[in-house]
Amino acid sequence: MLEPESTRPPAPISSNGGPKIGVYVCHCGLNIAGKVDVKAVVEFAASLPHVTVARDYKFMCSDPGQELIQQDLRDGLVNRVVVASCSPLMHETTFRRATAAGGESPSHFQMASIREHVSWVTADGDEATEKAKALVAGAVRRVALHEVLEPRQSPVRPDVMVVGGGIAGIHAALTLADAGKHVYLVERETTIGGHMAKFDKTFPTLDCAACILTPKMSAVRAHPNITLWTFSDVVSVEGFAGDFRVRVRHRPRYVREDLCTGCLACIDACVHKHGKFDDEWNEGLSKRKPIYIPFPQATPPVVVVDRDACIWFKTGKCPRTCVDACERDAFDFEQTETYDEVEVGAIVLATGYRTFEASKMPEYGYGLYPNVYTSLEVERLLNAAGPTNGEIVLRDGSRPRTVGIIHCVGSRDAKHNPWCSKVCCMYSLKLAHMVKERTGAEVYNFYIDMRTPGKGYEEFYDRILKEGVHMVRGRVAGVTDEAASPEEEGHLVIRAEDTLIGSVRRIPVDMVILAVGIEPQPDAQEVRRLFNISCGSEGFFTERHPKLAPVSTFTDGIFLAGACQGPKDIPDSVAQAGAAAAEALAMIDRGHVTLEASTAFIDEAACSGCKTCVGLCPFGAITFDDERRKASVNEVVCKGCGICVGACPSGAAQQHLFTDAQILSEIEGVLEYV
Amino acid sequence: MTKPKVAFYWCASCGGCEEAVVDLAEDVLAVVDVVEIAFWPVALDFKVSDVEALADGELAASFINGAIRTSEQREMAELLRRKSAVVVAFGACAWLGGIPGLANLSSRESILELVYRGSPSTPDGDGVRPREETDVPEGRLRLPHFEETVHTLDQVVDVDYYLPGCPPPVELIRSAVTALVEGQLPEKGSVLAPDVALCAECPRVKTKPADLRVTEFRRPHEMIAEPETCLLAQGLVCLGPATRSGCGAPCIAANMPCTGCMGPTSRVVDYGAKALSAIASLVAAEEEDAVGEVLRRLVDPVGTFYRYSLPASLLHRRVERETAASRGGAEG
Amino acid sequence: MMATTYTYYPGCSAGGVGRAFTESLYAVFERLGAGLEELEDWNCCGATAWPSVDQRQAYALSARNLALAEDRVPGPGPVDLVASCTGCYRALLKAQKALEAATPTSVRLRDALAAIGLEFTGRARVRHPVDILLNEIGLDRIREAVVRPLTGVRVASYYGCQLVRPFATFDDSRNPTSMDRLVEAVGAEPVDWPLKARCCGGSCYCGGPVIGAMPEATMQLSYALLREASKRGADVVVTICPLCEFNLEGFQDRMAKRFGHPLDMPIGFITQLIGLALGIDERALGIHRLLHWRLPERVPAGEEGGVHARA
Amino acid sequence: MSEPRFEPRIVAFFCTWCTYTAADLAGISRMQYAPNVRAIRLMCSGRVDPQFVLAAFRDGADGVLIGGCHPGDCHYQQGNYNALRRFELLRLMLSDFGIEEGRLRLEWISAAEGDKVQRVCNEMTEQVRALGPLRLVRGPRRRPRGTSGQAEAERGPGAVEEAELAPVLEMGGREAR
Repeated sequence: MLEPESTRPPAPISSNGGPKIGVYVCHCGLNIAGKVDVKAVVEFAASLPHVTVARDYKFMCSDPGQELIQQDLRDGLVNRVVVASCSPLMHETTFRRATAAGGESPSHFQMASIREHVSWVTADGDEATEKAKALVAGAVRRVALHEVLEPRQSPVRPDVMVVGGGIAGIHAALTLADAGKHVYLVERETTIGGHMAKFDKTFPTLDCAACILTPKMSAVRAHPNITLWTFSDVVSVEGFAGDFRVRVRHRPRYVREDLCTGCLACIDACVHKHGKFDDEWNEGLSKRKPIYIPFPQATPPVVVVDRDACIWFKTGKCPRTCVDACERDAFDFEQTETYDEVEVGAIVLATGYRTFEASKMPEYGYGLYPNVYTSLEVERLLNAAGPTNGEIVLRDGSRPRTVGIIHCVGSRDAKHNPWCSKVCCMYSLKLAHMVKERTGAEVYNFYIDMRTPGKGYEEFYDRILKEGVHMVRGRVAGVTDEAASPEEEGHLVIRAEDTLIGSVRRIPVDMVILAVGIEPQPDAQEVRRLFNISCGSEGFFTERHPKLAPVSTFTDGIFLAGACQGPKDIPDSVAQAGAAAAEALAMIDRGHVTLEASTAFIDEAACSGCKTCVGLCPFGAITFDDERRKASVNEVVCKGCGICVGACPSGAAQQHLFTDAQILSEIEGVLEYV
Repeated sequence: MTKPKVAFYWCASCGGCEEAVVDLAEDVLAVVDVVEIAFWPVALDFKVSDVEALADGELAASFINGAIRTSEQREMAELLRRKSAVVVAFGACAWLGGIPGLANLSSRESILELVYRGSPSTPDGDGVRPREETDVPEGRLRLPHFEETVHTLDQVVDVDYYLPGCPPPVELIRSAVTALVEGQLPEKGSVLAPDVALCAECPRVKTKPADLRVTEFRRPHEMIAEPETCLLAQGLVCLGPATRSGCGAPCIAANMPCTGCMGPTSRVVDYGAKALSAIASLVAAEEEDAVGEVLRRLVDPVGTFYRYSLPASLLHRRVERETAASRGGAEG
Repeated sequence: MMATTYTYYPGCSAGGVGRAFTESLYAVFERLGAGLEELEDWNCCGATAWPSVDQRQAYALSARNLALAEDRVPGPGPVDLVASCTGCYRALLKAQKALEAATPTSVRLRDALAAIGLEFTGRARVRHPVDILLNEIGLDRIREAVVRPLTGVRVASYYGCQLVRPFATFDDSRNPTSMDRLVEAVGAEPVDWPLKARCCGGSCYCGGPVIGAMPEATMQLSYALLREASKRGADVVVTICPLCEFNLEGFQDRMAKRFGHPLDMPIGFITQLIGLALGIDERALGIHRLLHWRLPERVPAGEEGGVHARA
Repeated sequence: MSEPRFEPRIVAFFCTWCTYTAADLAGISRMQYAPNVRAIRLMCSGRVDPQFVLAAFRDGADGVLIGGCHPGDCHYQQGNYNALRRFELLRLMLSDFGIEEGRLRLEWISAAEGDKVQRVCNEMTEQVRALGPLRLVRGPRRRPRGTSGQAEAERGPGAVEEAELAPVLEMGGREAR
């Protein structure tokens, strides 16, 4: 009964013989030293308990900076390291490695963020210095209690899932499949191809989009290593890097994919003699039947029945001429949703974008004036497989003689999207060229700035200029049918300031094309929750680092490709898709991932078996042994949030690198001295 | 060989701890066989001068119960500390402040005002309050000073061991005395009770669901609890998960939830905060308003979570905004 | 229903060029069971040339009015401060936003208020009468109160610049419709026209298009509005800004001469139009102060008159 | 004007995925804000143990800020809900301790909301400044053994025990810095 207390916190003084803390204060050039009195922080640090070395250096993250730490460790001057520099999210890994390279456990390290949290956000130098001291004291106090942790590893499954079948997803899938990995490509539309499949030509080379895309689409379908699931979406993702369990829902087409040959006889046979429903693929510019295929090269070439439009589904009374027309007996009106669950090691997200909703800017008259079009609509008009077989005609069938293209619609606009959509200048030039080529119309481009950075892009702009397309530099104020002069009667008038000649212009046109910008998918927030990654408030997925980890996310094992991460043109999307595939391959071929260090653990002797923690774990990492009445944490499944630790009423649960004692000491530290 | 001398003393307490010693029943005789009781005002006629006459450290052990509120208690604690080799904080009040410690929710002034003037049972009179010094023909009478704040014993003197409980369970007292006599005491500062929470010895623990989510808290008087099922699972705020075991769960046996008199385990800094965290984590709701709705039924959170430990808590006492003003009033 | 009383900020134009607006506003609100109580000791809103000299001082002027309004109406609920002149409305609203932001300017403004013993706690909300009519009183109550529906009268609502810009608090900044909905509620027919929020040139008139700073620019802008309204078949143009009203109404003969096109467009305030439909006496509505006002012969319901907005 | 302005000290517990990242964003965007908030990084707001909040008050904080991901956005799915539950009960309890509501604040700040970090830190600093110093009678540092390890023995000169300083603290509290 009176034996010593059953549990002791981890001995503060580890096997390496008592804490000898080295504090290294980084100048970060002038980023820190320009505001914080680095010398004062060093002097202060030297006065703190257990601090044996306090130094400063211009750039701690540089090789000589890291070498300072390693030398002190090797010389036995220090056995715990505090670096006061940038955010731990920036360089914690760097300095942990340096600590390890110096022969010390990488967990004997703590960082104090005196750049992002101090020098960059504090106006007054003295106040910044005081705050920096407080944060350093917190780090010093806590690192004295850090325990030795061995890095743990977990194996990686070789299969990969790619979500989204646009050009980025297609390219990533093919790259991975060519490397011998099995790929599950999930696309929610009925065909892969994405936005690119809607375009007629691509800038700046003006090669035919279909000619370069459809072979890749066919390759996906034919590839032995690719399982293609269209009309499907991901409904749940569990697990962690190297071992994800993904559940995919397949929506019913009412036509069996394994039997349909894409002969389209059923469409001809449908009781609807003509299209009656808006054809989404053509942006509503044409009508389709209840049974349809988006476009001839759709992949897979399988028809789909629109349940909401089909007479059989609506009334149960239809001769079903479509079924009779099918030689393969592919129809199955009883089809329901089905599910698949697969285990993959990595996931590439290539969920793409949507275009700006032009009716949000009523001043441009979209939806008000019939001859105001979005660029995507014009892409369909230009497409030989589109609603007008490639003819540029107005709603009344006539050819426009003057066309105005308004750039930056919804982009670079404080009221709408502040970002540059990156592709609009180039595609507007492409549209200008094609409209002029096909109709001979006078074309006016209204731009704010002409942005053509890219190989061959500026040359393309030059070419369009020489073709005689008019360029008006200035933001368009509005599109109106108010005629101020007889010449304007019966036309749409584009009002814009021409900043190059310094006056307001009114240019009457027959057709207005709105170069709508790129936006995140409307369900981006749900998707990122599903995959547990982050995104900006606008909805573009956040990369782990904008420069150094542009295709990784904050969740290991999930990679980004294409415009879901931000506006991108086709070359960039393909390049990024290749990079994402390469990152996934690197992870798979390494064979293992390093697991979260800061997992929770339960001191078995101290556990009373109250089960408070068990139900709180979002990941089911805590199991309860009814026999022994003890809870325990599966540290492979644990993701290290510490919810259970915060709740454990008797302190039996703790979290590595975030023990109660460590955090309480940090609290004391940030308050005690300054 | 002389028997080791021991002292028992009570400070701010109810007397229950003294009862607990008496509850040793015939075992008291066994205790008296091995130790000499040098001071036990409740049971035996000793005077303070008897203690003062002892040499420093002459007492093998002093068992002090009750919290420290008055100058007399503080002086006695200091005296016994000086005279004792070992001081044992006996019971919840001495260890953590106990029920008297809840007085830290009120200021000294408001307590005196209520007791001597404001309370409905105080007859209208001249509003006199006891004075610390009164001159009478026979000389000057002195009353102990009533301090602003209730302290735990170890906030006043160095304490070697703690016996938890309100009062300490007989079994633990017996073990402690035995260990003392046999020189088997553990490391200084130990709490002489198992360092694991009460659920470990609760007969109902297996009926507690692993994913317990509470949608409505209830108070013991509002229901008759089902006698076999985990009380938390029935919506009663049972603090067993946060409280040391060693008591044998008598409250649970009486179908009443644990109120936490055995105090926290060694790994916990602030009993109330930890108990609060565990209870809050069980709330089923997720929306702010809904969470508030469930928690609203938790009447008197301080009294619930710090019933026995307010003076030992991190916050120690209620923050009095008008301390200076109220002090000024007290002098008048 | 309990009558709501709003705190009213008249501003300098209320007794001058906007007198008819003020009169009709009071009359219409009263008829609809809403009270207006003039803010005691109000001062200039600072919309004049102040902002270009010192934005903070301009804010401080408006801030005092907001704080006065809070001071006048006991808390804790919000205080609606109704400003009819759109210049005042915008200036007050801008100061409100400046006070609400967590910026050094806000701190300075609060310090300035403290120096005169006032405080802005965030209760004061600047509102425009159109906003109140639409969102507080409501179209239903207005429809019920109509005794003389203006059937067949084609009304072009002119919003001007400051009601919806830069802050579009209750309407779209590019395609506002709030007045059109009020017009519809009193039985008249709104004219859809693309120039309803286009500049009238009032800002550069500074004493009239003839002697002002940029007479030519002003004349062109105003003329385009009147011409388009008349082209779209409007019988009257109603507005909510004393300056727009003055500018559009006062110089029609000069514009006619300058552009060689006859002009005789009735201009009035939306509150006057509503007042007429509610059967309020013309004199109480200040109709006699208008230069061109007249309503057309009623067009029998069901028949279409005038040119349509869209072919 | 000679009296120095009271500079409150605020301890913040930020989850690493949202609020701490947002604070980094505020830094990268050079958004200036009050230097009074000292952030402690946790993996999740669900790790916030009410003991941390009380310890911060005890150790001299005038305010405590908890920052987590928006509801539904937690990197760990449930952590912020747990933070909310504990916060709500703690808030109820703190009022009984005479600690004003404005001294404890819970904010959902996503990784993209650097400006919200700026705003909340500024707001809270002003709010706590207006409330004045907490003037807690600092509970004597009696700890169950082992909770703070050897750091306990190495307490710096700034540490004050109630036993010695209680009268001073009760009368005036910490002086304005």
